[in-house]
Amino acid sequence: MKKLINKPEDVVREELEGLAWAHPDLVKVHFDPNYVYRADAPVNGKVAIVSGGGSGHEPMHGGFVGKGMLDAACPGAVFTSPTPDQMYEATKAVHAGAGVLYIVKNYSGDIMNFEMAADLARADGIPIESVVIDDDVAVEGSLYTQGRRGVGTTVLAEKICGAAAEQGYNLKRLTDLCKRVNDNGRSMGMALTPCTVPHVGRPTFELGEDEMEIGIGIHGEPGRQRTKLRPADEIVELLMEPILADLPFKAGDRVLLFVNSMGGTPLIELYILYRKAYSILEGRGIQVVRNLIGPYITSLEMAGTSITLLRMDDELIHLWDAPVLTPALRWGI
Amino acid sequence: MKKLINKPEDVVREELEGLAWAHPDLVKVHFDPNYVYRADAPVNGKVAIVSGGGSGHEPMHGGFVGKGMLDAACPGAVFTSPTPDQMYEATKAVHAGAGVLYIVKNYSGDIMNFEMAADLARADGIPIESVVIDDDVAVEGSLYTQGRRGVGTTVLAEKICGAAAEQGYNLKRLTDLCKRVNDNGRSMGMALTPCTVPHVGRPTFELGEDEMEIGIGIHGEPGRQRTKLRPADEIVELLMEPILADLPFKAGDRVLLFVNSMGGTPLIELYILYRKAYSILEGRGIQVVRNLIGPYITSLEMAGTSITLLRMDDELIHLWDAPVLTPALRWGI
Amino acid sequence: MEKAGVETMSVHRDEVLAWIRAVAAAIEQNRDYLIQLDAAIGDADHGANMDRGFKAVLARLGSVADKDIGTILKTIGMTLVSTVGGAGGPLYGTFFMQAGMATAGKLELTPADWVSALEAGLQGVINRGKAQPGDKTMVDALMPALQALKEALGHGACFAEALTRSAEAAERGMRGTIPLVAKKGRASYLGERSVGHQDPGATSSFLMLKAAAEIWANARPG
Amino acid sequence: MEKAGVETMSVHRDEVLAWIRAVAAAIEQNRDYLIQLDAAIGDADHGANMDRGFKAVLARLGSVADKDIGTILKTIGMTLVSTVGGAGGPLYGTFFMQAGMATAGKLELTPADWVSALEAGLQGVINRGKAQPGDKTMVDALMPALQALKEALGHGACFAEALTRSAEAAERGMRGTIPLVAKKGRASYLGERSVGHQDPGATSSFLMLKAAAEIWANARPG
Ligand SMILES: Nc1ncnc2c1ncn2[C@@H]1O[C@H](COP(=O)(O)OP(=O)(O)O)[C@@H](O)[C@H]1O
Ligand SMILES: Nc1ncnc2c1ncn2[C@@H]1O[C@H](COP(=O)(O)OP(=O)(O)O)[C@@H](O)[C@H]1O
Ligand SMILES: [Mg+2]
Ligand SMILES: [Mg+2]
Ligand SMILES: [Mg+2]
Ligand SMILES: [Mg+2]
Repeated sequence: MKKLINKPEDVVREELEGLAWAHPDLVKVHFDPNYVYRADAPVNGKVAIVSGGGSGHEPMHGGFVGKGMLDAACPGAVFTSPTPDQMYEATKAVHAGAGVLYIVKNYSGDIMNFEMAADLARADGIPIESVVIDDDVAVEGSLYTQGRRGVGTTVLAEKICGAAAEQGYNLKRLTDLCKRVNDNGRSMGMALTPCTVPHVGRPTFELGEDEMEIGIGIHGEPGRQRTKLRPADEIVELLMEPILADLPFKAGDRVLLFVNSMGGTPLIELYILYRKAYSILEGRGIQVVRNLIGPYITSLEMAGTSITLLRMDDELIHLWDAPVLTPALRWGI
Repeated sequence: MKKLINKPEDVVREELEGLAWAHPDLVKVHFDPNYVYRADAPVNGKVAIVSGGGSGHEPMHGGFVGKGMLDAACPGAVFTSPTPDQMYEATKAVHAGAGVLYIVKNYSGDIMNFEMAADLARADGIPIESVVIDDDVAVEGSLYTQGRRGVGTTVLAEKICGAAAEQGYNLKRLTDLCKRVNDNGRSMGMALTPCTVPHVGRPTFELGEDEMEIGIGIHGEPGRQRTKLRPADEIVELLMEPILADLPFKAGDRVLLFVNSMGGTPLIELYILYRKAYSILEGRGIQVVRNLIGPYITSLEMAGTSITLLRMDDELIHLWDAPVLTPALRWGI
Repeated sequence: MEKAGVETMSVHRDEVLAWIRAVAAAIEQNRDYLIQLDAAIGDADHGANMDRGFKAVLARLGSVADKDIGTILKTIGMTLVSTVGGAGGPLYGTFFMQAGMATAGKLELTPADWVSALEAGLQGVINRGKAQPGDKTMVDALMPALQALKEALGHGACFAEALTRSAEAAERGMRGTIPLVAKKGRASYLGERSVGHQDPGATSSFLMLKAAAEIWANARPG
Repeated sequence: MEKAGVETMSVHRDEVLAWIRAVAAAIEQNRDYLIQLDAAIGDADHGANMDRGFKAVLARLGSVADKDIGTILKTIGMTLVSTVGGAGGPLYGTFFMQAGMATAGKLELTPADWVSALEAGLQGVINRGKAQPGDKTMVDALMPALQALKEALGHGACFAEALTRSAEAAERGMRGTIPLVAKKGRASYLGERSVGHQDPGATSSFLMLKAAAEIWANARPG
């Protein structure tokens, strides 16, 4: 295992200390239970937004805490959902009287832990709403199964809802907005290499020099299928096809195109992918009105990419453009 | 070779097309000769800043073109200095009557190509000044050798000088400022893995599972020495020691701490490195007044890091904080 | 005479504590095995999560060693909830909390007490996780284990005997998850690709019941 | 009689064009070898850069095939400057541009013309790159090649003969870079670690002079 870390069991704590020391003006970190929260929390009158999940997806979620995005983020162990006490304590720390929205990715662990936290918080009289993000078209969801994973759309929902909360949306309106973002977002990912969970010490799966995994999630799990490596343009087609067909996205739609690195894929490759994705959309008469390109929802050092399309409207565009000031996303301030 | 690319010979062109399509509001890209330039160039009355170098270091330099940073960037083939005609044409495209500053990294190829371009531009009556960045303490420079490589300080110099140019510094003052940034910046890097130049198809060097290269540059070249892999904290000490001793940085100094990913190292590890670097500085009474953490000057998909320390003063801090709006760096706007 | 046996057979609080220590040891021993199973169809953390959780339980155990079994089991559940994380945390946490409520105030467990503890725990897991038998989860080990326990006792088997049947059923249930397509948990994202792999949660559940059968074996008559 | 020989021996424009084509072919053949050499102590692009440059030269050659040798060489130099990049681009570009100025207007090259072409080219490389002999650069192949050429001609060797000596000297110079510590170019960043590797630029320079010796061998007297 080649990583710039110390002891595997110290990875999360040390990373959080680094985050806290790097951005004291933006975030504070509480340890045991672990949560990252806005330096100026609680922000009066504002609905607070709390998210969380396993570590290993940096900058998500801790890097998205700050003005115009999250009030708190609860990082679990690497790829492990955080525990209810983390969300419960974070909720109490950021609740400013207007209720709290939980943005939860659709993993049974995340859902159950956030549910237990919500029960505890509600028992304290804190109004809690939860929205579950499930945008991964690689998973054929059904009533009887867990349904789809929550991936790239989570980042966009956190930015957009964070802006709305700043603008005074109440809990109900914010919850509906978050559901609408989820309903209009679709993602799919692929991997060129596996990743290595620190406490495991070996890759979570093996891939040949000429193989790739299509339809992976963000936890180093294998994908839906393993195929021969293909040129970037063909890979983009493999990802875009199911994304476009699922909503479906139609000519005339305005979209935000999010090309994400799984962690080990450099920017030069992301722009090559963006180029192809953009031309596919152009060819279908779908207008790219906003974009996001870079490593925002990662799987440790995994080389690979995920593409997320979010259908936009004037309200979403306005909220996307609103100022944001976090360690990982910043504009307008 | 596992990369998300199409044909190796198309990598640079396709990446530039992606960049142009992603940020039409910020940059334009001219092909043949290739250069990226500000969408609003030439910016009247302002000294123009042109940089460039081989591709494979994204976001440097193309991602730094925009308001408050570079007026143009000239990307060569991967790891290959651009050619004089690129800089010459870029210079003519962005020159706004106040002269042009070339920010050049200290590689014989870069220097000679920029020199030839400067000769051509001067022949057209365009005032040109060049500042060569040579901040890599891993290289023991001497009068008789090439001297030190230009690495991390380049990014900081481009941001700071870009802000100064916006604020009306004339060519002479801007040149002196850029030299001052170079004089006060020191860097050192290391690699956990090599990288693969697309047209080569195999790694530029081999590293065992338990080995690392200390003192690498940004062109996939081997470093000064190969040693056993160590814990992150020890690696940070290996990099910080020569950096601190070289200037030297002293108690009471105010610094910008830049922890950079070579491309394949994810943010979670950068924060672990930042944590240690910060505590070393704290222990020496050196105050970290600003920081930059992320992949800004990379070596394709190489896993590894470089640390840059820049000694700050009020003027540099003011210029660092000034608004910047580029594809890769943005704040205040 | 067996009937008589049954009456006399029960496990004391100290044996319950011994069982928990045995579970912690079994989890530690099988940490990498559980990680491996989870790596194949999940995210390679089940072993690490459970091990972290039961180490925390061991640390907490002393403080409740003199309390009733219900309090002990509830404390274990709360500890697991706040230290395991993932799906395993809330599920096993709920399992032990419910089992604890079912055994409130008791200083020893009769076979019937153990049945209701297991019943309450399993029901808690099902309420929390909404998994059905056959979804390729821990439920596929716990449910047959409970059924086998009841059956054995119903047929007059002694406690130890019944615990062994229960553990065997859990093992069969665990192996039975191999051919299944996962419908709950991370493995469900793999669809057909989850087939051919044994479920990690079902495996950790089997380890717990196996530990009970072994540790409480001395509850065998004569 | 050799002297007389010398007078008659000269290469025509078409032979110069043939030489350039031979150089382009040699570079293409040795592309990966040059990349390998550059990977060891540089950045693995010399072969690709030179190959890209000389392919551009071949494309451009037709348009100047009817011009004088000076114009042809200058065009080659300008093409290399704008297509090779790296250190090789300005250096070889300058080399050919300077060689072109030294042979302006000529339709054929006498041995003396070739000497001054090489001399001008080498001087251009030195002015541009500031390398000294022994710095582990192309200068270490070019300089001895020029000296050997002059000596051989001075001792009355025929042109072909002298070209062979010149190529041999270039080869020795090239091999001589192996034990050197690089003082210029990327390799210099490696310090002591650059020892034991042959310099890629010296190698490409040798290939050019070897091509000249082979292609112009027919300039040997009847
Ligand atoms: N909804 C559910 N109901 C019951 N058991 C579940 C459910 N989801 C997951 N599990 C169990 O949890 C196990 C995985 O636990 P663990 O790896 O600790 O959590 P995670 O899947 O979040 O990483 C699975 O093997 C399965 O037995
Ligand atoms: N200052 C210099 N003077 C003469 N030759 C040089 C100088 N710097 C580099 N070279 C030559 O250039 C060669 C490398 O060329 P190339 O790989 O194309 O450029 P780069 O080093 O920029 O990648 C070296 O092998 C060396 O022979
Ligand atoms: Mg997990
Ligand atoms: Mg080069
Ligand atoms: Mg798991
Ligand atoms: Mg080179």
